[in-house]
Amino acid sequence: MTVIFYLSAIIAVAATFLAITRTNAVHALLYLAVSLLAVAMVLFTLGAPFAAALEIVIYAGAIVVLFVFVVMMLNQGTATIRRERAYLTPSMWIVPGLLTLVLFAELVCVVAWVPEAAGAPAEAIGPKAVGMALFGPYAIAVEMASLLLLAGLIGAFHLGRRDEE
Amino acid sequence: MTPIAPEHAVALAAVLFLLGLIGVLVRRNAIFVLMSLEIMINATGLAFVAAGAAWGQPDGQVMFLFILSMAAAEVSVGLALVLRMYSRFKTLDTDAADTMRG
Amino acid sequence: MREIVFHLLVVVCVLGGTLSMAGALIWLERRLLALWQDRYGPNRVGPFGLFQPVADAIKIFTKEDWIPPFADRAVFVAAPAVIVVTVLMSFAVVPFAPGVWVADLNVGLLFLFGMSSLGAYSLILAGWASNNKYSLIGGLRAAAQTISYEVFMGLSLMGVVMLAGSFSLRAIVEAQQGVWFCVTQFPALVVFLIAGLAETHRLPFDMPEAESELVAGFHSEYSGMKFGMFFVGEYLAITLLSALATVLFFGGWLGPVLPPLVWFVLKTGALICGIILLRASLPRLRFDQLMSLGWKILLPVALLNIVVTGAIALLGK
Amino acid sequence: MLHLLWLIPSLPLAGFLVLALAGRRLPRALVSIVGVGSVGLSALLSLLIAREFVVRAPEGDAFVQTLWVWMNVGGFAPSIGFRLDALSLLMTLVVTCVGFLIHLYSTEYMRDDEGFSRFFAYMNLFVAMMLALVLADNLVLLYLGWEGVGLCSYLLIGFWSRDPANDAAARKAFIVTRVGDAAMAIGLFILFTQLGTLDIQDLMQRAVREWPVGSGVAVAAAALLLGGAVGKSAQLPLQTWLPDAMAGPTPVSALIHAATMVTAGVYLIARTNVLFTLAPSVQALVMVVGALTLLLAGCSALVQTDIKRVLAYSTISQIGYMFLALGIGAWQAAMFHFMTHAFFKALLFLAAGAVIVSLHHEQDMFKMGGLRKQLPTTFWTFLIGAAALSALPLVTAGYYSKDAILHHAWSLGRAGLVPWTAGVLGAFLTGLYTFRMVFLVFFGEAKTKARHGPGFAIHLPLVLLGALSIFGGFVETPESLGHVTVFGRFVGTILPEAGTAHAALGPEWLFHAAAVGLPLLGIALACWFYLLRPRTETAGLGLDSLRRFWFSGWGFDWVYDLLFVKPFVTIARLNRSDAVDWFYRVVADLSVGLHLVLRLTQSGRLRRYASGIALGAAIILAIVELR
Repeated sequence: MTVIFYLSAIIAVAATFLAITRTNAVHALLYLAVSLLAVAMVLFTLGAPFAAALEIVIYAGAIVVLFVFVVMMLNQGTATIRRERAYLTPSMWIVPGLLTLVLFAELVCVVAWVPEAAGAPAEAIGPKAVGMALFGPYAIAVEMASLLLLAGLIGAFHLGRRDEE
Repeated sequence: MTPIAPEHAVALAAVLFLLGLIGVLVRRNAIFVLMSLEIMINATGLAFVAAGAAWGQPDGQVMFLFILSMAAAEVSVGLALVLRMYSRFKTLDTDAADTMRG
Repeated sequence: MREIVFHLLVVVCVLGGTLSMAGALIWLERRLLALWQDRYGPNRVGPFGLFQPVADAIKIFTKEDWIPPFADRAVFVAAPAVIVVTVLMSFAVVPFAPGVWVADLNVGLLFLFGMSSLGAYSLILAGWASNNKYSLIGGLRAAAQTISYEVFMGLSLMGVVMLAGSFSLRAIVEAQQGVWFCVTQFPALVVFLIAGLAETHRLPFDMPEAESELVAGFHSEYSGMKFGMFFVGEYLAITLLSALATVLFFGGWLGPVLPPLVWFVLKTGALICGIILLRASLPRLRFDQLMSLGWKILLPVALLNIVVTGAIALLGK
Repeated sequence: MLHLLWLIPSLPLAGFLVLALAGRRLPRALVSIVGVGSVGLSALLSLLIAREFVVRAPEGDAFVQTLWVWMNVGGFAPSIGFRLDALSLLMTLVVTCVGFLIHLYSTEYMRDDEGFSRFFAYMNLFVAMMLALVLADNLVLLYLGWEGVGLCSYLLIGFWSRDPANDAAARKAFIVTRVGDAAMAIGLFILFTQLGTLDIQDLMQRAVREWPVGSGVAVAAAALLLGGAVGKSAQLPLQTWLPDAMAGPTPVSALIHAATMVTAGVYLIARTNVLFTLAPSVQALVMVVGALTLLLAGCSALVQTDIKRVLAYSTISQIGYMFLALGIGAWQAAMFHFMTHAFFKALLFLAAGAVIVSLHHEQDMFKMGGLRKQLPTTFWTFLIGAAALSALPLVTAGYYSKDAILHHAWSLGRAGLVPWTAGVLGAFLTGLYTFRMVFLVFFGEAKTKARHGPGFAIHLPLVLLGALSIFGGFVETPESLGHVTVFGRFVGTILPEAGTAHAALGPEWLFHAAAVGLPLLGIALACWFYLLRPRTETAGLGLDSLRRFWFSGWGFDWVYDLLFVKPFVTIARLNRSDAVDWFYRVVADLSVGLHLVLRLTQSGRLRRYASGIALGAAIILAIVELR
C-alpha cells in the first residue's frame, strides 16, 4: 500500500508539472487526467475509496472531458501553440517560482509542526459512513451545495447563450 | 494495510497546490488558468481527505464532496466564460480582457 | 496458495473469455443481422462461417498500420488502447458466479462509472488526434453524448443501489434473491439500457461514427490493428453492458437447476441478442433528438424513479 | 360566522394587492369590480357578522381571533389578532359600509382618470389599514394601521401629483400627522416599559391595577396618546393639514373625513378610555382641545370660499365635538356622534363632489348658485346632509347625537358650563356656515352652467347616505323624545355609561330651548345674509381683517411657519459651509487621492491579481508561523 502511495504521488506530481508546462492544450489535459487518476489512487490508499471513485467519475470523467470539449470546440490549431510558447519565456517563471518556494517552505513548516494524529484507525471509510455524515450533520451544507450547482447550471446556461450582439 | 503517514499525504497536496498556483501565475491562456485552478482545488480536496483519514473520520470525504461540487460549478461557469471571452476578444489571452483597468 | 492460483485462473479466464467473446460476437452479430434482414451473412469460412472472425483477425493483423502525417502521433496511438483497457478493467468487478470475480470492491458500481467515463476519452482523443474535421465532429459528439448519458446511467442505478444498500455488485446480486430488480426497478432498467447503448455508441446512438454523415467519424483515419481495437472495444462494451444488466437487473447468477455460471452466460447472451436486434431494427437518431431524449425524458424518469424508490424504501422500514 | 372576521380587513388588502400588481393591465370594468367588490364583500361580511354578534353575543361580549404571533422578541410578542366588540364592530360597520358607498361613487367620479386602478388600489389599502386599526387587539397592530392610514392619506392627497401644490398638501398632511405619531409612539413605549404589555385589554386591566388615579405615568401616557389622536384627528394645534388635504380627489376627502383617518383619534381615545379616566387632567385637556377646535374651526368655516374647505373646517369642528364629548366622559355620545357624522359628512362630501364635477371642477362657492333646479337629487340629499350637520331638530340624525353630547354637558352641573357653552356656540356657528353654503350653492342665480347630471353610481350612495343621515339618529333618543336606547345598550358593553349624578346647569326647558334655538338662529341668519340680502357679507359687517384672519384658519400656518420652518431654514442656511462640511470634504478628497493610488493596482492583469493573493497568503502564513 505504501509503495503504491509513493508511486502514485510521484506520478501525480510529474503529471501535474507536465500539465502546467505543456503548450498543447489537449496534451496538458491528458497529463492532468493522468495526474487526477494518480490522485485517485492516492485517495484509495488513504482509505477513501468513495472519494477515489468520485475523483475518477467527476474530475477525470466529467470535468476534464468538459475541458477537452471546449478546447476542441475552439480548436485553434498550431498557431496558438506557437503563441503559447512565446508566452512562456523563462523570465516568466522567476517571480511565481520564488513566491511558490516561499509558500512551500511555509507549508512544509506547518505540516511538520502538526501534532501527531491520535489513534488513526487504518481501515477504509466507505461510502456508507460518508453518506451518513452527509445527510446527518451536513444536511444544510448538502442543500447549499445543490444550490451552488443549480446556480452554476443557470450561470453556465446564461453565459453560454449566444445573444445577438 | 499499513497506514500512510498523513504528513506525506498533506505534503503531496501542498506540492500539487503550489504547482497549480505556478500554473495560474505563469499561464496567460484562460483555459490553462482554469486547469491550474482545478489542480489547486483538487489538491485542497486531497488535503481534506488526508486529514479525515488521519483522524479516521468521514468528514474529510464529506468536505471533498463539497469541494468537488464547487469545482464542478466553477468549471461550468468558467468554461462558459471562456467561450464568451473567445467570442468577444477572439483570443484566450487573459491579458486581453483588461478593459476594466484603472 | 490454492486461492491465489484460483484467483489468477479467474483473471486469465475473464481476459481470455471476454476477448474471444468479442471475436465470437462479430460472427454472431453478422449472422443474426443477416437472419433478420433475410440474407445469408458470412457462411463460407468453416461450418456456418464460424471461422470468419479468424480470417478477419489475420487480415487486420497483417494490414499496414498507417498513421497520417498530420495527426498528433502520441495521442493517435494512445486513443484506441484506452477503450479496450477501460472496458477490460470494468470486467474486473463483474461477479460471474459466487466466488468467481476478479475483485469485489465496495464501490464497484462507482468504479464502473469511472471506467465508462474514462472510455469516452478514447473516442474524443481519436477524433481530435486525427486532425480531420469529420473526426473532430465525431469526437465532439462523442464527448457531449458521453457526458450527458453518464448522468442518466448513474441516476438510473441509484434506485438499485438504494434497494440493495450497497455499491458492491456482489451485494446487488445477492439482494435479488427474492425478486429481480427488473421488476421493481423497471423504469431504471429502461433508462439504463438506453443510456448504456448511448455510452457504447451503438445504433441507434452511433452519432460519433455515423458513416452516412461523418464518414466513420472518429475512426476515419484508423486502419489495421488500431481500427481493430476500436472494433473489439465496441463488442467488449456490448458484452459488458449485457453482463451489467444481468447483474443489476436480472439476478446475475441466480437461477434454479443449472449451475450459476451457466445462468449468467445464458442471461448475458440473451441480452446481447436483444441488443443486436435493436441495431437491426432501429434507425439512427438525429443529434438534437438524442439530447432532448436524454434531458427531457430520461432525466425526469430517472429522478422520479429515485424519489419513488426512496419513498417506498423509507416507508417500508 | 365570527371566525371569518379576519376576512374583513383581508379582502380590501387582497384587492389592493391585485390592483397594485396587475391593475395596469386590467380593463377598467374589472378594476371597478375588484376595487368596489372587495370593500363591498367586506361590508356584507361585517353586516352578517354584526347580525351574528347581536343575535348571539359571544362570551364576554367580545370575540378575539389571533391569527399568528407577529414577532417574539424578549417577551414582547404582539400578535396579528383581531378583537371584535361593540366598539370595533361599530367602527367596522361604518368603515366598510360608508367606504363601500364611497368606492361605488368613485367608479363614476374617477371614470376618466388615467390613474383609475392606482386610485382604487390606494383606496382599498386605505380601508384595509383602517380596518386593521379598528380591529386590532393590541396597540402595535393598531399602530401599524395608524401609520398605514397615514401613508394612504399621503398617497391619495397627492394623487394628482402633477400639480406640485397637491404634493405639498400631501407632504404637509404626512409631516403634521407625523408629529402626533411620534408622540403616540413614545406613549406606546412608556406603556410597554411600565406595564409590560401592549394588548389592549390586558393593558387596561394592569393600568387600573397598578396606577392610582392621576399618577404621573398615567398622565404622561395619556397625554402622549392624546398627541397622536390630535395629530390624526386634526385637532388643535395640529389641525392645519386637513383643509389642505382637500387637494385630493373628492371621494378621498369623503373617505378621510367620514369613515377613516380623522376618526382614528376619537377611536383611540374611546378605546383607551380607562387610561384617560386614570388621568383626569388629560381628560380635561381633551375637553379643552375639543372645545377650542370646535369654535376655531367653526369660525374659519364661516368665511371660506371653497366648498370643500368649508366642509373640511366643519369636519375639524365636528371632531372637536367628539373630543369634547370624550373629554367630559360622554363616551357613548362621542361614538354616536362619530357614527352620524360619518353618514352626513360622507353625504355632504359626495354631494359636493357631484356639484364640483357637474361644474367642471369648479370649487369656488361664489361662482356657483341656482343649482337647485339643475341637480335636484344632489340638492335634496345635500340639504339633508346640511340639516343633519346643523342639527335640525327632531328629523335629523345630527340632532340626536349632538343633543346627547350637549345634554351630557348640561347634566354635569357647573363643570359642564364651559363645554356646554362651547357646544351651543358651535352649534350656532354650524348652522350659520352650513346654510351659507347651501344658499350660495343651490339658491340665487346660476353663475356657472352645469353639465348633465351625475349618474346612478353617484346618486345611489347619495340617496342611501341621505336615508342614513335621517334615520341613523333614531337609534338613541333622549328621554323626552321616546327614549330609544338601542345604541347605548349596544355600546354599553364596552364604554362606560354616562353618569348623570350631578345637578344640571338649569331647568330642562332652558337646555332644550338653547340646543334647538341656536342652530335655528344660525340658519335664520344665514338665510338673511345669503338668501334674502345677498352681497352683504363683508361690506355689511366691516370686519375685513377678521374675515381674512379666519379665512387663513386663525393664522396657524403663519405661526408655524414663523416658529418652526423659518428658524430651521435660517439655521440650515447659516450652517451651509461649516466645519463639519469641511471635515467631510477633506475625507472625500483623501479618498479620491487614495483611489488614484490604488487605481494603479487595477491593471486588468489576471496574473498580477493572483500573485497578490499568493503574496498575501505567504505573508499571513508567515505571521501565523512566526507568532
